[in-house]
Amino acid sequence: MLDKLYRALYRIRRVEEEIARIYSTDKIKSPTHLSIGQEAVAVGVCEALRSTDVVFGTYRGHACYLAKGGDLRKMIAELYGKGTGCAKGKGGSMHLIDVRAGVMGTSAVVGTTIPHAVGYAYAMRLRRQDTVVVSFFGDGAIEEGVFHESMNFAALRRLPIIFVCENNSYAIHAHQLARQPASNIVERARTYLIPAERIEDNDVLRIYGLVKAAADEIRSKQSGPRFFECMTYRWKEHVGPGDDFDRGYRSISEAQPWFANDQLKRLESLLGPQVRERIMGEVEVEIAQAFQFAESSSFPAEEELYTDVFGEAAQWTAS
Amino acid sequence: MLDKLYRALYRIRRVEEEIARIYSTDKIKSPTHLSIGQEAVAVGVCEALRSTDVVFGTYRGHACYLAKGGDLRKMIAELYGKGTGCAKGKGGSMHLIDVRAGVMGTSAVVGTTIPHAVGYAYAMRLRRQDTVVVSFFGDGAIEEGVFHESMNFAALRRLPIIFVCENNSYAIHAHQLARQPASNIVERARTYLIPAERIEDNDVLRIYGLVKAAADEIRSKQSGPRFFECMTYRWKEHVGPGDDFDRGYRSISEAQPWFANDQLKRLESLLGPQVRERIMGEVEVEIAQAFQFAESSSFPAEEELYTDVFGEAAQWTAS
Amino acid sequence: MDRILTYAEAIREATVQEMTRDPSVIVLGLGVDDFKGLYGTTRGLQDEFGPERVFDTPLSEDGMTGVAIGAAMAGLRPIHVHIRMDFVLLAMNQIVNMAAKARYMYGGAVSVPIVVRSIIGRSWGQGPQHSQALHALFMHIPGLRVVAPSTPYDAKGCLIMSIRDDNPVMFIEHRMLHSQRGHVPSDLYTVPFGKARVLAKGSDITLVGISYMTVECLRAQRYLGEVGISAEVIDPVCLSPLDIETILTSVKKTGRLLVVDSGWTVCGASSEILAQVAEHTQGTPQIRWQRMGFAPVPCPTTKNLENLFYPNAQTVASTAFAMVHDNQRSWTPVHKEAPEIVEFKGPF
Amino acid sequence: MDRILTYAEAIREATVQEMTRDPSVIVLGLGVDDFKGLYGTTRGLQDEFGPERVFDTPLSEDGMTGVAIGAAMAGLRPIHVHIRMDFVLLAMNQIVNMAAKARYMYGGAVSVPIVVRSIIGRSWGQGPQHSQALHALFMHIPGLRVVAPSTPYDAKGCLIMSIRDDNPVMFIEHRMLHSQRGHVPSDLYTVPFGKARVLAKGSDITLVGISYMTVECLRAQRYLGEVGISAEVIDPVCLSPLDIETILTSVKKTGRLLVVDSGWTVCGASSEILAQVAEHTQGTPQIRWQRMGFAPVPCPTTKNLENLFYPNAQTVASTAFAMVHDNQRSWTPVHKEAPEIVEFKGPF
Ligand SMILES: Cc1ncc(C[n+]2csc(CCOP(=O)(O)OP(=O)(O)O)c2C)c(N)n1
Ligand SMILES: Cc1ncc(C[n+]2csc(CCOP(=O)(O)OP(=O)(O)O)c2C)c(N)n1
Ligand SMILES: [Mg+2]
Ligand SMILES: [Mg+2]
Repeated sequence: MLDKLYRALYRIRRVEEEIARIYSTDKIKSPTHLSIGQEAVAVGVCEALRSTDVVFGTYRGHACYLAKGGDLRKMIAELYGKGTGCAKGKGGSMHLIDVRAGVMGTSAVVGTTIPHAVGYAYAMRLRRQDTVVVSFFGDGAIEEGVFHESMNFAALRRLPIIFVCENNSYAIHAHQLARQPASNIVERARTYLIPAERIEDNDVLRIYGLVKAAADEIRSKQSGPRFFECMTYRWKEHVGPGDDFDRGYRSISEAQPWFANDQLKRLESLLGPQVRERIMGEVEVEIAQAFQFAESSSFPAEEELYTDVFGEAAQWTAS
Repeated sequence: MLDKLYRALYRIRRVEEEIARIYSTDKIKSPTHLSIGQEAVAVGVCEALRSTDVVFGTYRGHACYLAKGGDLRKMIAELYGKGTGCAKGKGGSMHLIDVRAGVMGTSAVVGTTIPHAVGYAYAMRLRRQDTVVVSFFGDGAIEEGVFHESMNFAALRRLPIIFVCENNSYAIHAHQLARQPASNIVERARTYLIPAERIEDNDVLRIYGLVKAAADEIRSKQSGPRFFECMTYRWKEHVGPGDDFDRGYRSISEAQPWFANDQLKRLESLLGPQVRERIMGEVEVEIAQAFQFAESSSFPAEEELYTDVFGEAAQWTAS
Repeated sequence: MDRILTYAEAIREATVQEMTRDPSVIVLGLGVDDFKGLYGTTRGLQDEFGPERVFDTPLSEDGMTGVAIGAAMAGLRPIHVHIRMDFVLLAMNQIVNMAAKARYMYGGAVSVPIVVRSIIGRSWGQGPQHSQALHALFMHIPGLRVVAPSTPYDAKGCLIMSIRDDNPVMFIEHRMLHSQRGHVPSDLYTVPFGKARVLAKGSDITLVGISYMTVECLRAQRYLGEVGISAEVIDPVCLSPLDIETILTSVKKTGRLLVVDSGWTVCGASSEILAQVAEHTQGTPQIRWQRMGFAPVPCPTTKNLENLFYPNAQTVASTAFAMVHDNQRSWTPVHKEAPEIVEFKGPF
Repeated sequence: MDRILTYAEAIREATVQEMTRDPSVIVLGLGVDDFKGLYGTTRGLQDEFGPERVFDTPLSEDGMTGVAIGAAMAGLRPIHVHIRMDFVLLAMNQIVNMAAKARYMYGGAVSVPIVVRSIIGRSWGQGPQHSQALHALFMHIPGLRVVAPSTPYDAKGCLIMSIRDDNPVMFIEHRMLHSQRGHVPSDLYTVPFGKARVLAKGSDITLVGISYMTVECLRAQRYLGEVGISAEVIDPVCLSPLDIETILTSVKKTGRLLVVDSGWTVCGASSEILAQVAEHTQGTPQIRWQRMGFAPVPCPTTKNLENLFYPNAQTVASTAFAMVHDNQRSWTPVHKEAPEIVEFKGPF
């Protein structure tokens, strides 16, 4: 397990570092939100899921996409705007999807995918499938009314969903306490009688363990939703590849404990050097290939402007 | 005080009974939602306010409008669609307003006036006025996301507002527990650190006392919002003048304790017969005059179709 | 087999038949399970298909629209019903930012086959917030289908089409149509999107009525017939995609177009139809065109102003008469209030 | 005194001057207090006017719009800023059901003097949910003013007008306009609603550009000049109320109308303008008209498709050229990407 978690963390970190590096070349022509520092949440959660389980994420969605098994080559191609991208280049970094891997989409409008996850869970329950659905969102998203509407319905119908709040204390440059009267998002969930837990330290093993237990319980007991508020920290600026500790809205001293508690380093230290190096090597090859794939792919043909607007239910048009 | 409360309760009850009686004549040509049975909440709250305080209500707003001092004649004229109505006939029963009395509007779209009350309170705080603002809404309205958005902002900025949830257990024909996982609306407020209380028994004196204390505290200590969940019961059908205990969604036995606990009867028994009869007599005259006023008023002139769409800030057009 | 059904019954029948045929069809919305049954359109459905497939929702239009979208992504075909279109304004973010765009922005990877049924229109002093017809807002957005059938036949066929379609469909019903009666086959059939219907043939002027306004246009057509004017009446049925060909063919024949909308005119369906006709017929000097719709104000509640707010058979006939006579003559038929408007006093 | 300012600076200056003059003016919105300052338009305002009059909000577009409305009812004049118009979809209920209707449905008893500033448009792969221009949705609704100034001069004057107006105003800024420079008087002045501007005189064709498209129309006008075509360029400035007279006068002179919108065409501003012109000029066979706007699809993120999605100076010139030559000839100027588009890579 440790090596799987390590690989997942390392892979996401390195992919995003590469994205950050390449960003200045303008090959990626779109706003891009990095998860560096927050990978433990996506990894802890997604490793605890089955491949048939489903996740919905946000515009800060690289980690969630990759952790859940999304195709790396298609992701990089998507960022490059290539026709081989997971959304044919039409979506870009903020609209990743990989249905095969159970990544059902990420969206640029805050909060919008939360009810989708609930609706997906509704369908799973109706169909008596034991899929567990996860909804990822930030500490800002919970200020949108739809968050409450979604929790209320999920709790009312006892749906198989795990809500995961990635609380990095900021929405763009505004601290949580400048937007909410208290830092108590778990409490909101509890008023819907949803069992809710706050994990303070970005601990990937703890997240993994708790989510695994929750998913098992949802599956075995058909119990209702669960909620996790995962405290974490964004190392980079809100959007783009740079650092922004000099911009006045947060201090590097606030970040230091999070740097020190880097889950990647932590697992690194728990693994033997051989395992580590094998994983690093494999991942680096994969990443190089993915960027190579993106580079060498073509932009979508001009006709693609007009495709994918509507789909046809071919089986019915005859009737 | 008792006589004031009694007068207010009696007046609202009798006005609505008259509305119910007249409704079958089709003089009121618009959906009308009666508060019969729920008057104690509006009365208890509004009697605890100053005339300069401000309330925002819902489409079930007759009680709130009258309790806060809204002009009865203009209200009945409004229901009749007359040009002398409080909204010139353009609004009807669901859009009562009396700015002079601090009734700042009622709306037909559930939940829409909640943030208005918060915004009004913001303006009062900014202007250093000691106005207290009250927002009335139902147990259904709290399912709308905007309720949470409004509470969050009011709590964050510690605004001079009292939230009053008139919990009559139903939204149209759906019971609260068919819409929410638990009956614990006060708990929602508490997660915003808003002091919140649930009043179980429609007790007009208790409501009055608690709201008065809350308003005093807001005024004297510039403290933040307060929340009251007032359990109450609607005697009539959701919309229209009839009874509906035969429609299957609720039973008369559920209603019986509320009938027995009628606050109007309760206060009646606490007052001497002379006081009671004087009040009754005065109120009946006022009501008769109000309906007479409505009857004899004219419908708005045809040109009125096009007025009140835009207003002009006359003082500025010169610059 | 053809029978006479009301528009409301036709909608209910389409729903029942599709739910029977396809277990992925579900119905949700405020009040869909209650005894009033949304003008009867959902009455008894929950008894028939159970509370998992037919359910009332909390008062959460935005969230429940998102729930429907998510369920659709998982393979269900939700029909989300709103008793008033005014409430759909709460769900614009999900409809416009997600439902209309999901397929495109995810490169074709997902479908969002939801039907958003919403009821528009006049009746018994609904007032400014309970009567709006906002189909134009949805016509503006690529990725959405918008249908507004006006007959029981089309109501059934369009609803079946909408349910089976793999895209988000805004299905718009005028409250004054629910009681209209007409032939409805008992079997399952679809009415295709993008095909207008010529409801009455005529040679002097083309009346295009949208939703309930087709009923008033047909009445106007009869009034006009009495004064020797032959009006052709067209119902676009589907507003997006719009069948401009059928309208064009008619206008080229009659030389006159009057578009009558059950909504506002500015940036409305009537402006779009007029603009398309004008684009396609430029250089044809004899063609005349005009629009009618709501007065450019919020809808007043009081009856006498409300009567002025809406177009009706008389004002349509009178406007058409003036157009046919190059505004040189005027005439208005005697005003008779439409029976469905007189009769309706709820339930709401 | 005239100085050269950017459009963003003009907006900021109008805000500062109005806030100084009138203590009831407040500014709220996500990020209005941050160091990026919404493209500089709100930079430093909080330092100057304090955190009670200039404040960041929670992520609650619907609720905060309601808060602004309530504050306006209490006598404040809130300016609510949205960094992207796409997010305003969350506030449609408050804007359409309350702000636009409050005065009317309350019989004139209240005013709702709010300004909703929202930023539209293209730049650096904003994609389907971060680039929409939805002014047509608001034009459709009576009770709202809709302005979309395209020059720094008008940005300042219109914003002052919007703040002082007693009605809800949708104030629309295209992201690619913020860096545009122009003369801006330092004193306070208002640009009245409902007055279009002729930005360039011409005799062969009338180009009406909406928001940023005026910039592209002016470029097109220069290209067309090089091939001997004299184009008149009109900026409506205000979309609701719309000054159709100025456009009509021009079209009657040039005989040709090309409306170029920074939005979709169906039920859009361009269809409304075309419809009104067509209504007013019926029977004039020589007049030609056409619309351009977004491709009828969600906006793709990848650059090569995005380039096809938007009209630009070249496609406008080429379309105008064909119109002037009755579609008998075609020509396209060499494609040069607009400098503001090339240069912009954030901050977002
Ligand atoms: C509805 C909406 N409002 C505003 C924005 C602008 N915006 C983009 S990201 C963001 C902050 C979100 O914060 P949070 O949910 O905590 O996520 P994080 O970025 O911290 O991962 C905001 C306000 C948006 N995209 N959507
Ligand atoms: C946004 C919105 N959704 C739905 C409706 C339809 N509707 C009218 S009243 C009502 C129930 C409201 O219940 P509650 O808030 O408890 O108030 P009550 O009627 O019990 O006083 C509903 C759903 C509406 N008016 N507005
Ligand atoms: Mg955050
Ligand atoms: Mg209730």
